[in-house]
Amino acid sequence: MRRNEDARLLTGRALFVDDVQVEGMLHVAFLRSQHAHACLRTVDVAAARRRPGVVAVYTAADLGDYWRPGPLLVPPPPIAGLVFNACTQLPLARDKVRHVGEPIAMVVAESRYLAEDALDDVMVDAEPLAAVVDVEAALAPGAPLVHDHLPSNVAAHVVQRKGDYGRARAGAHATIRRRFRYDRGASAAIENRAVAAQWDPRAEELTVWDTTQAPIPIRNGLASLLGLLESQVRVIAPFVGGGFGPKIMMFYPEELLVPWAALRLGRPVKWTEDRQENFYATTQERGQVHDAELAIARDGKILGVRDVFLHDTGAYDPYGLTVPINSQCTLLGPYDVPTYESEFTAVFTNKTIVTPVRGAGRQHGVFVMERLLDFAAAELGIDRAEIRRRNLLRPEQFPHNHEIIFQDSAPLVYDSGDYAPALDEALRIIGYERFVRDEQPRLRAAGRHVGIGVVCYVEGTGIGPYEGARVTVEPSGRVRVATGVGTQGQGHFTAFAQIVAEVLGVDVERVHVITGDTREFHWGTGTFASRGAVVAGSACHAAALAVRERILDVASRHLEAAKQDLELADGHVRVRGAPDSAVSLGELALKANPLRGAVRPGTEPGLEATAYFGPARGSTANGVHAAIVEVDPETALVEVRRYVVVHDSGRVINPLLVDGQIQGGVAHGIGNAFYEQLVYDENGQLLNASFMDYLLPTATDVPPVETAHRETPSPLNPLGVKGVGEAGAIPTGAAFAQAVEDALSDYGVEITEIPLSPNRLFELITQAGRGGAGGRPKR
Amino acid sequence: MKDRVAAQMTVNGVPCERAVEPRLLLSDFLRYELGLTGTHVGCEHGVCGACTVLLDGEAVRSCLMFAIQADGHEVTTVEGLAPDGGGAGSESLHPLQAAFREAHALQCGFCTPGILMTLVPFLRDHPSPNEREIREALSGNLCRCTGYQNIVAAVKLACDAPPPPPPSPSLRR
Amino acid sequence: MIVEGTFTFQGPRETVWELLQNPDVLVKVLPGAKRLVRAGEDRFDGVMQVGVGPVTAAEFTVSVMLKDKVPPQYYAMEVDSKGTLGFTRGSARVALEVLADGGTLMKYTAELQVGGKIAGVGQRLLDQVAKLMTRQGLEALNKELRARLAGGSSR
Amino acid sequence: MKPAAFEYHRPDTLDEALALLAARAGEAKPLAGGQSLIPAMNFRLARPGVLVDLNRLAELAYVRPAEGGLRIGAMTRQRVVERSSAVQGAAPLLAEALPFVAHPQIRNRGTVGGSLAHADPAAELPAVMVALAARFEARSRSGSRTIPAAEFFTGLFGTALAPDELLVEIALPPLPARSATAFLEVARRHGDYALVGVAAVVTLDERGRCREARITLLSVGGGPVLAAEAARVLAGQTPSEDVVRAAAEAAATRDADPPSDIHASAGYRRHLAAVLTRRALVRAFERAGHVA
Repeated sequence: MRRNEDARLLTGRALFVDDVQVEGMLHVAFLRSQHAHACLRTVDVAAARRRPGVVAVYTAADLGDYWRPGPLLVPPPPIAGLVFNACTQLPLARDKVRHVGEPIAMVVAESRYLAEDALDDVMVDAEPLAAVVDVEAALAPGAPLVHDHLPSNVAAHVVQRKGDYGRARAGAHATIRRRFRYDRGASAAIENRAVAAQWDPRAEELTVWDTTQAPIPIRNGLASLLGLLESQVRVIAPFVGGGFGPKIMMFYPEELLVPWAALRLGRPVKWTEDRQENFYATTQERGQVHDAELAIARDGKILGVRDVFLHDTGAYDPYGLTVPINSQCTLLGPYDVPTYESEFTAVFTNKTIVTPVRGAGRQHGVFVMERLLDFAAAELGIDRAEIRRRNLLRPEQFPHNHEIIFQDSAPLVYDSGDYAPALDEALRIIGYERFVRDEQPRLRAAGRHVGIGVVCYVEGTGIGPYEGARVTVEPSGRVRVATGVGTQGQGHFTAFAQIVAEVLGVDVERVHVITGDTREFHWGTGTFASRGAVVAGSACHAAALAVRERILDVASRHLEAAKQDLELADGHVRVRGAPDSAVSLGELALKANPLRGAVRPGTEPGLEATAYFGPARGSTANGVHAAIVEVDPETALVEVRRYVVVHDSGRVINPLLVDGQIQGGVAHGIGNAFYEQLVYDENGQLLNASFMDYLLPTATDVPPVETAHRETPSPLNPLGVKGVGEAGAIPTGAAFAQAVEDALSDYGVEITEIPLSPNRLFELITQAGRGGAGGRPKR
Repeated sequence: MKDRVAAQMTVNGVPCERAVEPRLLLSDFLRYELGLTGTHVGCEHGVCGACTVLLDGEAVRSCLMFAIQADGHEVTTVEGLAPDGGGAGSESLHPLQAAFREAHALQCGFCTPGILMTLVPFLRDHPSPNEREIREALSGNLCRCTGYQNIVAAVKLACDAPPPPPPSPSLRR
Repeated sequence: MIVEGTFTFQGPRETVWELLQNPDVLVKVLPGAKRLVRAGEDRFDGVMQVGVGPVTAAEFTVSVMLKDKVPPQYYAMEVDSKGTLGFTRGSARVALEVLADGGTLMKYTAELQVGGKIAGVGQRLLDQVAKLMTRQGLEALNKELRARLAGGSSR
Repeated sequence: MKPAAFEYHRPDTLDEALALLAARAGEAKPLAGGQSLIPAMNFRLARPGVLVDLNRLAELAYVRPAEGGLRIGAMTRQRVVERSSAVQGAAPLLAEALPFVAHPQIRNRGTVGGSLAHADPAAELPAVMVALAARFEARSRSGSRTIPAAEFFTGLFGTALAPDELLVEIALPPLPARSATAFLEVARRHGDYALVGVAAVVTLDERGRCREARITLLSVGGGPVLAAEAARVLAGQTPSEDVVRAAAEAAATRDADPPSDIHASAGYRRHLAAVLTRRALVRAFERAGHVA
């Protein structure tokens, strides 16, 4: 199955936002804060304004009424006792800067080169303040405050409970207690963000090209802020070079300011983020510290979990509690956990804003649970795979209600699943038994340090509220599908085409999908939370079914045959058993749109239908990752020898696309586990704001991923599908930690943190070995 | 000499001449002066590889060269790979492009042009590479979507395919 | 970042002290210093141009405040600098001890914050640059000291 | 990330280039392959007022066998050197180290002389040149001089070149008989700056004892570090496991003074220096025909 979009991408014809060039276009550069935390005294832009080639320079003061904090994008779910302090980001800093890279002034010039020249002319007088960096220190009495109007740096506090953990603990054979850390990472899409805007005074229409995952909410928001009709604003998310979360409807300062400047100046304006800006200004994820405890029975059955964690939300919290609630809910994994007590505090710090990045906090929960099970297995003398098997939910336990609230404000209920066979299949593919029994002892005897890791996970996917699609059969017989979600490489052009092609009996290549242009379709939310195929795919399916009905109506009259006797195939409708009766969909489309004569009252023209789909709640995918690694204890370098993923995302529309999502996710996960860490110093300065020092895994760092699929359909949508966009990235850290720990078992290294750089692993080996450079094996 | 300087070069087989400011990066020149926006820019410090083009047939980072330095040279961009610039059908793709499409070696497609331009001279010099060599050849190009696996598969597929005819003058050696 | 160390000057403590308080001397010995003027009793303002490796001609405005002076044996200072490439803020403690051979032992500890572009893309080199500039400055000062003792300035 | 404006010159001959450097000494920055300079300019960390582009100096691009060794023009692309059979034959250490220098796209453009004159403490080529006892020819309008590699590197990004001087040629002497070399490094990813790297040249005497060892380490100091203490441990010794281990310890603890950064603490670097020195020596001695 070839992708419909590939020819354009492979030949350089695909349009990305930065490719938009319009006569007279102006270019923007932002002056950004060098300080993590400072009072802004004065911002003097007079010299910058005088520089030749500079058209305008704006500060907060120049924005007038347009200056206002951004919207709260995701209000917190209805959880009893929840505390949430909303502090959303500002278009340009006014009195205070709260993280390095926060925009202070906007320079508009004839070229980006000139705009950057003018940044040097802007004089900022800032009084540095002590920075809030560490989440624990942030909560200490007397800590400096990120937001002065709040009594502390607490952004939110949430407690969720299931059953009585205290009682479960009292009856436990053992309790396993550890502190876990999972540090920050960048989404690092290879395409940086970009926004271009053009006001057409004749049509009175504003066109905005935006690297967003959610063009419709951006259109609606911009129209409202700029005082325009929604129909006067057209937002286009053309080809987008990777999203991974931060390109969601953030209403980033740049997203608000570029259209504003285009209107104000009456000239097209473009800003393209450079890589350095991306490290400061695009949202980030992954800073949590968990204190977790597992109560376990002698036979390895989980009795309960208690977890108290701190979540670093950065300087503002426009995205609400999605990330920590994902961590909280995903921790339970595929397991039968009778009691659960989870408490988190989200903390403001002087760092870049935290919002979902591929996995969106789920990996933190999985890491905590999987590591606790590993330590429990060791303590109880139970095999690591076996302790998991004993705790997996059984098929008859679905739908399974975990009795807590998920990020979509609905109760956390798993729709369907069949977990044990996935574990067995992963063990079989990686050869777990043979490895543990024969291979590992043999290699160890030869002085090699190899280890295996096997971890399970679930992924809440495909949440609401809804998406829509319009399907149209054109007179050419080709089919147009328009939907509102943006696409960032997932293959929606092909997956949606497949869904529609199957219903209408046409060739996939005859189905033309349009996404991400609000002029084509303007109801919907966006691409996030592994929901594109589930929610928009289901809407495409529903619209295609409605069009099919119309096709059958028109064909039935035309062919004078009963609808039930008709069949759709190869772009034609024919009477079953009468091949000569075939009439093409194109002909029927013409008949459905007569230009003369009368139609029956109530007839709608054309072969077209629009439909919407909104799931009652998210569907829960699941899977197992297994890895074999080899560690060189002398250099602390780790090589991944094999990586197996068994994934169940319900019905698979296109295995090629699903495998692609998983392979990319695993690469992202390996990055998080071993290479990628945003390193902030104690003053809130990011120390690796470039691809020289922020290390994305390359082709030599990522192993081939062996994948297998299981298909337990979701009852929550007609296609039976579940999402897959984040699955590869979620359990990777946990699998990696277990495998490395296993490889170094004779050193007694315990891994409770991710990412794990060679430098850190060297420290752990040295500490475990106690003395001797690089440590020495215990046995 | 801060003013514009004349630069004459052949891009995708077509001679062109422009007056450029010396500081104009080759990547920006190709994208904004010539409108060849298939060459993408991902980091502008030579790490991501998205901007890779051929200079006299060899892969270079176009963000680490000034346009004026291409004066007198031949530049090939992704637009110059397919025989007719890549029309609608797959028959007009370069064999490597066709293999990428066949093996699902791209997702968002942003890094893809740079990867293609890295691989074209690599395959010229290594007509039947092994997996290790392919991965090392790719290690100067970042891809966030694919995990590289299908890119490696596409290279293997392209090696099995019949050798490409010289698609543009600048690819001939 | 912490920069600490010791340095031995070939000259008496009083002279070392005097040189360390003299902006006209400091402007000569501090790497990249272009200007340094006394802006108050214990305050110097100036401009430095730092060039190490790929970083060429990064200009910083600098202000230095001397504190807790105990002539000729101890002082502390606060140093602030800023420029388009970033900023540094730091405090240093400097102690001078008389050595038996007539020389002077300096013990210094500086705590330095670095921000902006130099922190974001220069981390690999910060440690080494700080050490290098400290050493260059102290060696130049020692040279100046010996020149003075020999009866003239080094120029 | 766009470079600041500069005045641009592209001389066609070396003489023209030297004249420009002389006329604008202190102001003009030579531009060789630009694979370190241009990123720094894009970040605006580097803002040279005047660039003298050396890329038209075809006269400085060559690899020539000479006196049993090699002469390499400073503007020879790294990729050309890497692929040169003359280099593989006469300077296998250089051929072994070059694939560690970034990526092919960078080496297609990057030059040998540019990398040496840039003198990054984490760069491979300076360490290799010091280990091979290369001799550099520097030229200015007022003449030319030869600088031994070990004296060329003067500390963090520092070289012995005067502002009006250009590095024009690198001469590699032939390896003495019964010599062998090895290059090893540890980097976070393929092509990254090494956390630590080691270049080793060992020469045995007729009785299989170590006559001379030139070991240089990179990324453990301000420039390439010639491990003199390690060499002393090896001198005159039969290269046993214990001797090699002792030499590696000496290199790590007495020769190296490694810095800390976010990727590797000084302690980790020191440890790696010992491990890599040991491994490089073992490999070099094996190649020299010595079986421990």
